[in-house]
Amino acid sequence: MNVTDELREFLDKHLPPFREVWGERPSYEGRLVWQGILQRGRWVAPQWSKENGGRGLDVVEALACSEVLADYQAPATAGIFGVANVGPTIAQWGTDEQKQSLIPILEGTELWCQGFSEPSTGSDLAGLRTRAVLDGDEFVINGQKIWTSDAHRAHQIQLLVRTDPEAPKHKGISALLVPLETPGIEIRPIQQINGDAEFCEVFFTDVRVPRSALLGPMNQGWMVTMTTLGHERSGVVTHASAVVREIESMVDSFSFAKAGHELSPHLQDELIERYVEGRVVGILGERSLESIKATGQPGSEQSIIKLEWSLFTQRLSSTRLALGGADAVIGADEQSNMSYLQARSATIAGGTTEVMKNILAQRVLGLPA
Amino acid sequence: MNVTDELREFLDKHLPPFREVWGERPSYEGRLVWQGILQRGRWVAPQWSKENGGRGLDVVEALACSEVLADYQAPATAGIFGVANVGPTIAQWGTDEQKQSLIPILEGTELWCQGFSEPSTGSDLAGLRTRAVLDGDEFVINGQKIWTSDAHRAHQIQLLVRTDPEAPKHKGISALLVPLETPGIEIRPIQQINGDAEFCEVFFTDVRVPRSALLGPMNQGWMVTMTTLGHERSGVVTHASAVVREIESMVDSFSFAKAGHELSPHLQDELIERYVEGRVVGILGERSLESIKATGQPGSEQSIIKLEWSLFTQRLSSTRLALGGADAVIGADEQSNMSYLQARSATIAGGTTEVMKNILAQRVLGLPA
Amino acid sequence: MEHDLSPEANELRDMVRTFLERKAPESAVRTTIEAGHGRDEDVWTQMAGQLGLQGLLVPEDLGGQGTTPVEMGVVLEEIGRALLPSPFVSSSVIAVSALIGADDTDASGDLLRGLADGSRIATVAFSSGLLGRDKESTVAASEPEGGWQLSGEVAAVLDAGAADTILVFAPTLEGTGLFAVEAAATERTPLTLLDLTRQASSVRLVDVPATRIGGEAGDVEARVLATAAAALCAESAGAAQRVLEMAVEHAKVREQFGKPIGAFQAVKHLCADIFTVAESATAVARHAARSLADQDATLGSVQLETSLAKAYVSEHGADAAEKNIQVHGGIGYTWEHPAHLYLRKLKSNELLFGDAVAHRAQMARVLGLKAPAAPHDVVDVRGENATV
Amino acid sequence: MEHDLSPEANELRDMVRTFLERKAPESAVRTTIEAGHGRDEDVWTQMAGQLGLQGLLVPEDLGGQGTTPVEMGVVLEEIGRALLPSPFVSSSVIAVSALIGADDTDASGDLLRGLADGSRIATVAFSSGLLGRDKESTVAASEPEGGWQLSGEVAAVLDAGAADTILVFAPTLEGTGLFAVEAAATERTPLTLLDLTRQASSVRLVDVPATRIGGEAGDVEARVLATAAAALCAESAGAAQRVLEMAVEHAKVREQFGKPIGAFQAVKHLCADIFTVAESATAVARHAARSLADQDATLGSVQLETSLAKAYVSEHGADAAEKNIQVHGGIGYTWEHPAHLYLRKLKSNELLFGDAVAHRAQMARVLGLKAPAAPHDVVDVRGENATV
Repeated sequence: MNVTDELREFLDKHLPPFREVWGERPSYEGRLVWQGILQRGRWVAPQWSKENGGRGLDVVEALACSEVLADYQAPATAGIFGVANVGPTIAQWGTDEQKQSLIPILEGTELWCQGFSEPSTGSDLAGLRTRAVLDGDEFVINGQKIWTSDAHRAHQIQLLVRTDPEAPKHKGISALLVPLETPGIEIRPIQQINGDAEFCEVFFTDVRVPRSALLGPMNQGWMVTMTTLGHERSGVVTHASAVVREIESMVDSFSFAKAGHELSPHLQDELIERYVEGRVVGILGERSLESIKATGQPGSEQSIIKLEWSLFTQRLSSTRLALGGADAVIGADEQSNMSYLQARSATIAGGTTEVMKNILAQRVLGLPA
Repeated sequence: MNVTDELREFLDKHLPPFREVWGERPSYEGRLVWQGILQRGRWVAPQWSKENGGRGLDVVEALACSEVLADYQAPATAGIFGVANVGPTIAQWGTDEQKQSLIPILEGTELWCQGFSEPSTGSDLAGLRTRAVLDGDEFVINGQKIWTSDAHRAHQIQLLVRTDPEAPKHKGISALLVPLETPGIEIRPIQQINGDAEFCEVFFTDVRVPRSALLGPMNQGWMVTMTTLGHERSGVVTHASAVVREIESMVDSFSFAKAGHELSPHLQDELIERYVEGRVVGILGERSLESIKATGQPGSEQSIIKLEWSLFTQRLSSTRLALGGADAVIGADEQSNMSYLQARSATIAGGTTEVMKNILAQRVLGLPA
Repeated sequence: MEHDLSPEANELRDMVRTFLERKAPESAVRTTIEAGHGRDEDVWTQMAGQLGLQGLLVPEDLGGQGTTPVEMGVVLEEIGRALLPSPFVSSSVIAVSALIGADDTDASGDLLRGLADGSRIATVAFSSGLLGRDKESTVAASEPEGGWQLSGEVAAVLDAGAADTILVFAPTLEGTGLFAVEAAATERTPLTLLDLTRQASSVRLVDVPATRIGGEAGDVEARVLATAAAALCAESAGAAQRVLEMAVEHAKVREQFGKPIGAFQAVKHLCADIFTVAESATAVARHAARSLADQDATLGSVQLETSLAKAYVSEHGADAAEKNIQVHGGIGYTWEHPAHLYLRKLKSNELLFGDAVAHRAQMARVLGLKAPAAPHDVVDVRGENATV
Repeated sequence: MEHDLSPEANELRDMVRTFLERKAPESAVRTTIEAGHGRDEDVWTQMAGQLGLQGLLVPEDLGGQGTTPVEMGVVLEEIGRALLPSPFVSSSVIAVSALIGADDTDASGDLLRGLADGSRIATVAFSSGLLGRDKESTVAASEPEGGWQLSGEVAAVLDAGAADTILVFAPTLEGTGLFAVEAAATERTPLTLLDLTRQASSVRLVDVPATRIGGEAGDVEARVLATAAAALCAESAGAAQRVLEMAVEHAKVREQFGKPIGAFQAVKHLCADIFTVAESATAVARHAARSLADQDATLGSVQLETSLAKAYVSEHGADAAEKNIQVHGGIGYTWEHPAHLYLRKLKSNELLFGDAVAHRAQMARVLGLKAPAAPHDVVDVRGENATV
């Protein structure tokens, strides 16, 4: 049986009873439960190797599975940072002991976060100052992380620390795997502009972990991290097709048949302009997929998908408000307000638009730094 | 009699017979003739002192005169660089001998251009390389200027040259006044993207001028030049009100009464958006005028008028094409094509948008260089 | 000293800024927001008692200061700058302008006195124009037995919760009338606004007794809507000026890659763009106020000039707040940082009392781009032809 | 090697690029422009003889290569990149597609053979859709005595001056027909185009004898218009790629303030923006070509996907050329620099065959945002309802 058919069968069987208990928009707890169910069929990360809890699918098959999950509007899994980022890095760099985490990551019993950004770094990620000093067989960690997604829920953190203050800034960094219950760690959620708290500050005061917490070679943490970020690549393709689904369903909701009326010429034009932009992101994603299929690597279009997606998201959030009109800002449409506020982070988080354009100009176009 | 009434009387008398000969859109020769007529009433630069051929009006009166000339749709004068830029600088820095040029400048019998930009400088005006070396009582000039407006028509050039190559780049520059018929000068018009030739390259090969050609102190040419540019200040106000007249007359031409039909909702909205932008430039100009009246200096709004004007001009030129539709690009509307092409220079000439924003951020907002 | 303002207006501005910096700093604003009161009672009382701000537009013989919309605009800039939560715009600008426009001192003199000294609060329920859509008000007036009564619903009335009196523009059998009702006699349901410093409610009226103020009020409503739009422009201009300061301060002190981020061209250009919006918004807001202050201006001219300002501010205002967050990066995305409070204000002001498209459409009508309305349209004073 | 193209298409692209770099460098393009010929006869002959480009879309049994719009798209990208002046789009893409769409080999076989080997040149006069306004064509067909005749005027027909045959979409008493007329039998007045590498004429027909090709051609015309829009997208994508190279080259070598201007963030961002447009335009142009190549696609789906591409390219394409001039500064504003030739091409392609607004409106119809057309509208195959 075709792998996507197998997945469909699985979903047909398990999704309806899950929904009966947790509803259409499950809470975080519900998503954790769903992740456990999904992993019983090894569907959380089917592109992972079989011994690590996946199915060893290639990128095209894996993306096809994502599409099926999206078709079914299956709930998002809960432990996304472990599955998408930390797990693949451990799989590549980890010791056998560290790889013990991989199955729990997929099952959702071990939740991870990533401690990269610091208050003083911002766009200059490699300028991080949190230090780890070897004291016998232990690292002693002192410093502060910020914008750590999900830290308030996670069990473990993949941490970047400076282990050689004398080296050039990219070369003195190591990656550590640290249980968040280790003494000396304090976690403070950051309330965002929409009132939610998705990010945290994490403080480290004389936190001691064994030498075995080191992931990959000492002082090679930058390279290890870049691998992690590299694993988000095919994620961009999934993301691009999610954008297409979002805009298509939005346009559909304003169809004459569903809405019962036409939009004003101006709003119609604005909505279709968003549709064009969203579809272009999708088409760039498809183009990227062709490169990944042929070479295992995305092409240069990859570098603009995040840029275009982030601007699209912000424009779409403004269009949502425009479609709601003044009603939207005066209480009738809280969803649009939230999406407008949330969208502010699209051009900041994961690399500001300004920095990404610099990188694009330098790395892809070869302009001088 | 009020000065503007006097000007109106003058125009009522002289404009109709001029138009009978030269028509509504006079050629350059016609504009020269008109300048001569206008100066018979001392109306070319009424803000200049009486002994220099003006009327000694203050800036508010002078601007009121500009408005009257615009109301009458009087032809532009021909020798604009002499009147607007070179003349005021000579009046401030010139020797008595040099000041002999002022009356001919107003009369249009002596036409001037300004040799500032060089091929290698671009936005970095002070990086100029054209050199003048004192040889006895003569300067010997070698180098090249570019983007010299009107050089092919002018009699004289106000030239910036490097006279001290050892000094910091702003400090080794001098200003010279050079007749263009001096041996060793070659002028080549530059054909622009719309086919016109308004700018020239000017080449200097062992050009010898007497020491008396020096304008202002030796090696102080940068300061002398900045004075010149400073004289464009109240010009910006005039410019802003010209923008308002332009957009008002354009909107008027699409009024239902004149056009006989309504624009599509999209084009109407776009046209009114231009109207708003044009009017905003005008209102900023008025605000600037209040500062000039009160202090003799424009306020910080001054720095954005050129920025906003240049972007407005480009958007308006695109709107013109949009209003014409595909017909515009296929021959029916050459005027719109020309204005679209011409508008490209608005964000380049006289300081690129990028450099002007840097300057604004540094000088007005105090951000670090 | 700003030279497009009179010396007196400059003084007023300095006075109000000092007052608000002292009495309504960000911490106090947040306290008021969290308490859900809509205003700090002490600040409100002092604004009226010490500074006389609530009475700026009220004639001197009714206890006010009799100044013009230009001075009021300066105060509104400062209120926007400080993000002061209060019913000031609703009561001291919009309601006062409606009462003055209706020109019926017999009916409204006492109320104006109360509004001027801050002891009473009023707001206006418009027949249309706040939300810019069909049926935002279904209220109609009838006169069953000598006394007027109002019935219907208004989707949103600013500060209705705080108001003692609600002034209602409503159709009668003959044109539009302006009516005053006791707020307590209406059913008010609070709304949740994007702008945390503003309050509004939906209002339901069932045979509520009403006092009629003045006569045919179609033009009065149109002019009050123009006044309201101009007031939001002034608020937004003040907010944008503060946003600019915030962005520039941050760009000077925040370091990245070993230097202040303001040394990077991209950040410079973001700040230059914010500056452009703040300066332009200030210039057009004051321009709109001058047009409102011009006694000789026709309704059409007032609509053109105020819509010019509102079209500009609605098109670009929120952009300043968005770019400010971009300059700040992550920290600007947090609840504790004030950047989002300004974003909420500027975005909300963009859409209330007509967005940019609506105001450009109004300008197109005034500028004659539209075919003239058929005669029967002009009689219908509600809806989009009302303002031709 | 571009992975969204087949190995054969990649090869074709390399071959065409090499050919055009050799045969049609900028100097040759300028010579052709200045001579006003519209094409270099030798290049045209070699394109047909050596490379078979004119016959790409013509079936093999009629002397062509029988390839798909995807391969043709690759060639069009190269033609746009080189700015090759020629009637290629009109004759080898649009006219060929019209003839194939009309599916009447008896009537059109010989002509298709001639178009395929480059010995004949044809163009299409549309009933509407090139200029996007009312009455761009007034041509109507009549059949007085057994033979068809056409009369009326077409405001613009691309490459009519170079054409031997003009194919005309014109209303008959029963729907739209496709007709072939001898170009020499019409009155052609050359137009002056913004794009110096393209030619067009207005065309007047007075009782011109015509051969009818195929039957009801309303849907054929709609599909050919979609093909034409997609062809301009491919041209523009190729032009944008060249514009990107130009901007990046200049940014690397031009020095200001002591370093290459590409080291400045503002210039980097301009180049990044141009890159975004060039990549996106290329991606959507190829997407549109794939949708045209899909035999199973409905007309609505083809219109949606080609309009998607045209809406994107029309909205953003000229921006790339404008920003390129900005990167170049003064030198980009001169006649001798090729920047303006690309600006003219990209701006002109923005407006021909429907601007962004028109294509978004078409998409809105296909996506069901519009109320369904009344039945009688559907019968009228001309005008905006034709494409529902």
